[in-house]
Amino acid sequence: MSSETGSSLSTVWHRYKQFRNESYATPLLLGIIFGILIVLPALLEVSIAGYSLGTRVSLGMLIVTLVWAYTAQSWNIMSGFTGQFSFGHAAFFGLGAYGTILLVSNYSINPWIGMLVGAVLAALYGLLIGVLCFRYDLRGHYFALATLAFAELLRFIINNIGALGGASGFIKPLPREYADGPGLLAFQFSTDLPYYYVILAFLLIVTTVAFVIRNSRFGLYLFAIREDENAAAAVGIPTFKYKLSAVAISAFFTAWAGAFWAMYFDTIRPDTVFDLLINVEILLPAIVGGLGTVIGPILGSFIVTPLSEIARQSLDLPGTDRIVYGLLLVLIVLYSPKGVVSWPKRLADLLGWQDSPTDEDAVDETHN
Amino acid sequence: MVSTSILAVSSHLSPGIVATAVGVPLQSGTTIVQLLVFALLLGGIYGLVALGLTMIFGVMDVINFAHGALMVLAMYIVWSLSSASGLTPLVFIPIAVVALFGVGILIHHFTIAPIMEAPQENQLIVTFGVMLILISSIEIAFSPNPRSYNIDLGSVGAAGVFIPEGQLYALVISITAVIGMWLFLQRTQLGRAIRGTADNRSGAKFVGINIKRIDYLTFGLGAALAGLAGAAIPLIQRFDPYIGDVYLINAFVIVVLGGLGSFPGALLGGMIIGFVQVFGQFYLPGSVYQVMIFMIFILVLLLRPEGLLGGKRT
Amino acid sequence: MNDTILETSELKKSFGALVANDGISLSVEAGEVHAIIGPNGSGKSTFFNTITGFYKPDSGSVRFDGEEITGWRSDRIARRGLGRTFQIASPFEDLTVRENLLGVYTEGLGSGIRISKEKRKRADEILELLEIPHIADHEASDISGGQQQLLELGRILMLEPECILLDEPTAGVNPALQNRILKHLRTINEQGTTFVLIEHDMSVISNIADRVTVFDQGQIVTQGSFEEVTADHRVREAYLGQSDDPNAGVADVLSDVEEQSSSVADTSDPVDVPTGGGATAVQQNIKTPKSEGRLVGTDIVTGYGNHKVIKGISVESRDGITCIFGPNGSGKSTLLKSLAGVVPAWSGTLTYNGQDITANGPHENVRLGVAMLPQDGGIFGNLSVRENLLLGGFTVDDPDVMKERMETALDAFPALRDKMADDGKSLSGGQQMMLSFARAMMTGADVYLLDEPSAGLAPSLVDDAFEMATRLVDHGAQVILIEQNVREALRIADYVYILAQGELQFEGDPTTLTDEDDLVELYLGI
Amino acid sequence: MSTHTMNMDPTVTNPSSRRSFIKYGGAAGIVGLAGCLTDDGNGNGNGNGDGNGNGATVGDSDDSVDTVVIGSNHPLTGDLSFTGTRMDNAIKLAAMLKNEQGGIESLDGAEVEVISEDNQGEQELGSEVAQELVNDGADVLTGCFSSPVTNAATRVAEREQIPFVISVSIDDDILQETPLDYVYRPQPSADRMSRDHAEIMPQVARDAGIEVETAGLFYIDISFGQSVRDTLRDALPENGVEIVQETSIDFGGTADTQVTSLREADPDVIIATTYEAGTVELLRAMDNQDYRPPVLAGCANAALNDTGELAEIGEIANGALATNFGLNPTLDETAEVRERFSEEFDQTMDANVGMSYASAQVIIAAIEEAGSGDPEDINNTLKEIEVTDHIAAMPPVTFRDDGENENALGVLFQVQDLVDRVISPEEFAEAEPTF
Repeated sequence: MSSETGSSLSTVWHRYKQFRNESYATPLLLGIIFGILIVLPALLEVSIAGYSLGTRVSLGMLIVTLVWAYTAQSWNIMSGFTGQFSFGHAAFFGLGAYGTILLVSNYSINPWIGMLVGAVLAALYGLLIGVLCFRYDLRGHYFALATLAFAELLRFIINNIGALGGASGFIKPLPREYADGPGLLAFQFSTDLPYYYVILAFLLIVTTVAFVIRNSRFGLYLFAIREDENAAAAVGIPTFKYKLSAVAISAFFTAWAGAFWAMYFDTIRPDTVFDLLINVEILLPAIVGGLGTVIGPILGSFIVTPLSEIARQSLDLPGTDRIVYGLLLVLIVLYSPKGVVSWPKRLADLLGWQDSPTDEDAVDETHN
Repeated sequence: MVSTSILAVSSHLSPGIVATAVGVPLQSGTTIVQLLVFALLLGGIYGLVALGLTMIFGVMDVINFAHGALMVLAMYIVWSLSSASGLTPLVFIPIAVVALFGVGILIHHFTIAPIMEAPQENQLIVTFGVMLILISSIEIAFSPNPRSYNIDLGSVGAAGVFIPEGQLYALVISITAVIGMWLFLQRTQLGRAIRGTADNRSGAKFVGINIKRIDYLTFGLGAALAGLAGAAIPLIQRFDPYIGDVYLINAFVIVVLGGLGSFPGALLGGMIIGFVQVFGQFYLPGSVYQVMIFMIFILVLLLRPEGLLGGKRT
Repeated sequence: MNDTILETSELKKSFGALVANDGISLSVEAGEVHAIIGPNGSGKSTFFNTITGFYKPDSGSVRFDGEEITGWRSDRIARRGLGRTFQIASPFEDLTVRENLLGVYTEGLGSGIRISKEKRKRADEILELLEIPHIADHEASDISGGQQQLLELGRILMLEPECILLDEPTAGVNPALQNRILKHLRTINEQGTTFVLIEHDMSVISNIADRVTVFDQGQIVTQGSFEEVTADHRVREAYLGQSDDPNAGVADVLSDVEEQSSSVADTSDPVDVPTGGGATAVQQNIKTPKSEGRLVGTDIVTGYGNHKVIKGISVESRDGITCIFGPNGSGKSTLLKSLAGVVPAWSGTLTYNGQDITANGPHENVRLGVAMLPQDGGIFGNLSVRENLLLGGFTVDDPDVMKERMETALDAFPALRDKMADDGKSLSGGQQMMLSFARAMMTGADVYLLDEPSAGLAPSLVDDAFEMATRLVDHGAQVILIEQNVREALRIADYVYILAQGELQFEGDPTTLTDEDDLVELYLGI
Repeated sequence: MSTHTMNMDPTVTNPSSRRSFIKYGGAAGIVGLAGCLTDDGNGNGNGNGDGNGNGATVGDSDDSVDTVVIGSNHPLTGDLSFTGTRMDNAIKLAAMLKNEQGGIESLDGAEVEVISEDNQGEQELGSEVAQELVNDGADVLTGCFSSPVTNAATRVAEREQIPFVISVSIDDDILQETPLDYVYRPQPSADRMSRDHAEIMPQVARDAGIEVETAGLFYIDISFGQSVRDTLRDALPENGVEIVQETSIDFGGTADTQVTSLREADPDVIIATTYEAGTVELLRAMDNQDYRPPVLAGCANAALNDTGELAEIGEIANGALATNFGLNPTLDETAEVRERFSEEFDQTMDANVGMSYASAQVIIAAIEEAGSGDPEDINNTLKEIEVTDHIAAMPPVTFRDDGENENALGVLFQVQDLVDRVISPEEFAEAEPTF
């Protein structure tokens, strides 16, 4: 690369860095991201030079990607913001799915109401987990394993209770059984496109919530707890209450994704919604994208899910995609522990565009 | 933690305790004895499966998600060598164990060692990634078809109580492994160094122990133990590339029950899960015993997070 | 102004067998600056933690501002108006300095989701007050250690507490910044905030404290103005260590040194000191001491993160016992760890017998012959005594040598013979120390670095600790010893370094330290 | 107007070279788009209008069809893949044999091509893979073994208006909960098969003079096992059989305790409902405990209809009575297909695999009868068709309005000399029951 291009790119980087320091930067970036997402389904059809995005990326895949972006964003509030690493978010996901489907199947209660009931149930279950774990001061691995156990517990309970559908679970009823027909009110559509916009709207809501939290007093308290719980208590933050709030909010929103899942995929079973892998799929985009950031979970999901999909589609040998996926996980954790959101900065560092890292004041202090 | 006598464990297992603990209408004496035998055999295998996991956890504070996958790798190594040579699979078990030691060292070198100081979730994700890589590679190399060792094992029995030979061999391997590991940890300088590192990581530096090297050794041994457990399981049942999952989740439970890092704890935890499973399957409908297992798990986590035989809380 | 704002009565807190606070009754007047001093391990930090709800007291009560707050959660106590800082500055690292301040829980300021203008203004005021607005948008992990201390103070000020407990607010802070902190403290105090502070730096205390309480062994020794307290011989004892004769000055102590150091082996009635015979047998197995220093550190600079602790110090081991003294936070321990290779040196060089070992880790140094005893002894609690000793000989490959060393170590510490099968954690404090020494002997090192072997031991055992150190010397080793108990340590010291603020204040023969007041001044950094 | 004709290079017939197919499909996409632009009337509603990238679609200028594509959607990896890969192979074999015989006659010997994708047994991939197969030019779909996956996949077929003939998926709900216009199931559902089993199995035993009054159920504790269990709970008492013990097994589990509890209950018959592994474990444990009930039976049991598995289980399996869908032993073709299958893929055919083959035969018959590669035509044909030329042990396949096969049948087998032999109904029987 010639030094000229280097320096001009470096200028771009510095502009970008300046921009990132502005308070409107994140909302603007989010606006751009959501703008793209709104027109993305239409972009799938555009064909350029014989290659259209649609041959590789389907609407269904985008929906699944958004589902995981959404859950990761929800998970992030508890684990990324507050530092309480949950390995059992499938519990909340599953409760959302079951709350919705049970009510609509057995009592013809509108799934939107069912979703909220499921979400409240999930929040309550989250509170139960939180009260028990925080009361007994479980941290680190122990907390993660406990959340996993609470999720597995639900799976086996439902698996063994016939009234809850047992292992066969539920199939979602037809829209005419509880509403006028397919449509927004019924939470059922005859094509994928409305589903896409529903989950996009969900993502917009949870992202807004996450963004507001990120920039609010409440969020600062959560971060303080994550950084140093004792110090947080010492400056008066009611840590127990705030940790519980974070769990409840996170669980509440995660349940929506379960409800969406149930209405989109028609059937739910303990095996599918409480699956061990769901726990991983929920948290992975946040880690890959950047723990504790608002943009990270969305970017992460758009890397993790489509990449594994594209690998699956383009590698002839079944199973190779999982190897690629596994390698990706390992490489990202090893080489980019701060996630995708840190890539611009890392690139800049790599190419030597960064300002001298030494800070005048820090130097001043240490040399004194 | 590792030092407590293993013999003490077996005294926990007197039939009387178990029979009263179950507290449900008792079946014929033979049936009860038969169930006890099964519980013991299953518990032994579970204990063996948990050994490697607990070792890596105790010394390195790493939860190894790839543990199940390492077990599966060992199964296929033994199976391939045995099918290729026509010899009994038993002779290849030691080879698989050694091979897995090497695999463990490699995994540690490339994935764990660089991030030993990073937050715990990183190690969890990395080992999860390793698991995917291993399982899918095995799937591609060997197809998903179930396999079994080509040996014919019957059962021995007396007075209406049967002991399947496969289970018996597995238990013998399990006990041998525990004793062997115990001797290694108790009687050799290297073994002591591992226990010392687990006990007081910073203290270990001051007697000249290179704890980085101990980490390598530990991960290698953990993988080797996974390999041993893996190589023994086909004596009991058929296997396919996915069988590791089932044992992995149970192993998590066992390790926490017994106390992270505790060898006797792993055996005790294995026995508890073995008993809950066998008696739960017998007396409770469907898979309700699984609910029991996770309830016990949560209770222990809350009330005694250091585990039943765990010394300290990390 | 004379109301009592904070009052504890008979506050007790123990950890296992260790009684950290043994019935402390203390009252703090509203508006005063109350300093708590006392040697390491005297229970000061535990006292803070117990008052502020981080520990549950075993018994006793805490009243604050007319209200019983015993057993409250720590965050509630903070909101009630009793703030505290931590000894090790604990900023919210991923947040900016400003966010650190805004993260303080202030119910009264603003409401709802938004951070109120008032709160932002308040944060700006505090940034101004502490003269750190220029770093407001830096992440807290990127600022210097001193700035972190300022932030720690600023953060608690956001809470506008009536009373603030400060745990060593100036530890590791350069003098210029220290003055700034003191200036701020005075200003805030004048505005009506009560301060209780733990502090080791006597200049700080003389500068600011209205009243001083002295802790020792979990109890209050005395109370009074700075002058009163420092004049009190009990305080000197608490700091410099008990002397057999309470009226004896340092000079008296030192006059004993000559006689004693040559004949330690024969001293009367040491609890477990072996007879000389074993010692001479061993001497032949160990390299004969050279006259020059084996372990030499030159211009060592080191610290943690961006916190510089040691600012260019040269030390070396010498024949006999080399003592490093200095108040808490002066960097003694860090220096020793740096010599052992535990904390890598940022700059400077380390050599062992002329060989450059600057880049070595501790395990490599042990192999060469430099062994460290960490402050807590670093023993393996879940391993038996025998196993601890065997691991001490981890670097030994020859079983015969191992056996020989084991005999030597057991001859040196025969009390361990009966305990060989017991777990390390089952031993008493003194026995654990013994084990730690014996285990160190097993390494066969000829330079030992001892980090306060007497810390946390009953006074009666302190002598034993020194006895053990001299035993190592008898076996041909050079010993570097960190010690709080200056008086006692001077008895056995052959060479002395005194540190303060990470810099060397004094080095030389202990006999030159005849004037106790000089020593106190040097030591306390007045 | 048929816009769904294919413009494939006839040389692209190797089903495994999917990558080259995609490349070609992508190129064809430009032409397709151009076609759309010039032809406003392109409103057949098969999804081309919304641009789902059906690259194989070309303007309607070309009426000749060289290839008709079957999209096969099965678990090729994951814990269902042992059976899934074989089912996929069975579909391929059916196409291969058809092509060897000269292809689709009514389309001038057009080739049948199978494109396969891996759904990993995951629900979210069911629809994903179905969509990809449609995008890659599938004219008709089949799959998916796991019922939730099939459920998801059939919705895509319905939306895209591509006919979907279920290879194997036993869950009643797939067709019975929602009316679907494009989905067909040749095999009997779980309910149907369990009822047949509860009725016929005890009858056969009683005819041989064996008392069958009590039963013990052994099932895999997932959806499939539980739904068969639930039906048997109703149907067995109706046929004079009392259930005296129920015991379940999990994925990857062993069956020792279960056998002890069955032994303790001592029923006249043990009915096993599991995948291969569960029954292998059951029989191994029985062997180990030297226990054998008067009658061993299986309902929708995969192992007892798999000669490979039977050989591995050994002697103890002999005499077992199993109800399942299966292949028609009275046809020579059946034996040829079995032989060819093991030749081509070095695998054995169990009931699921055989049924998949038969489903593929139904698809091919529909294409032949439709004389068209157009999904709409094939679908219309499926509604009316009566497929007699298949190797399943069933009368001619013909679909009800809900898509279920009117003549779906679970037959009763008995394991004799470690081979599964049909003993009832009579029209397919190849052997007499022996006890």
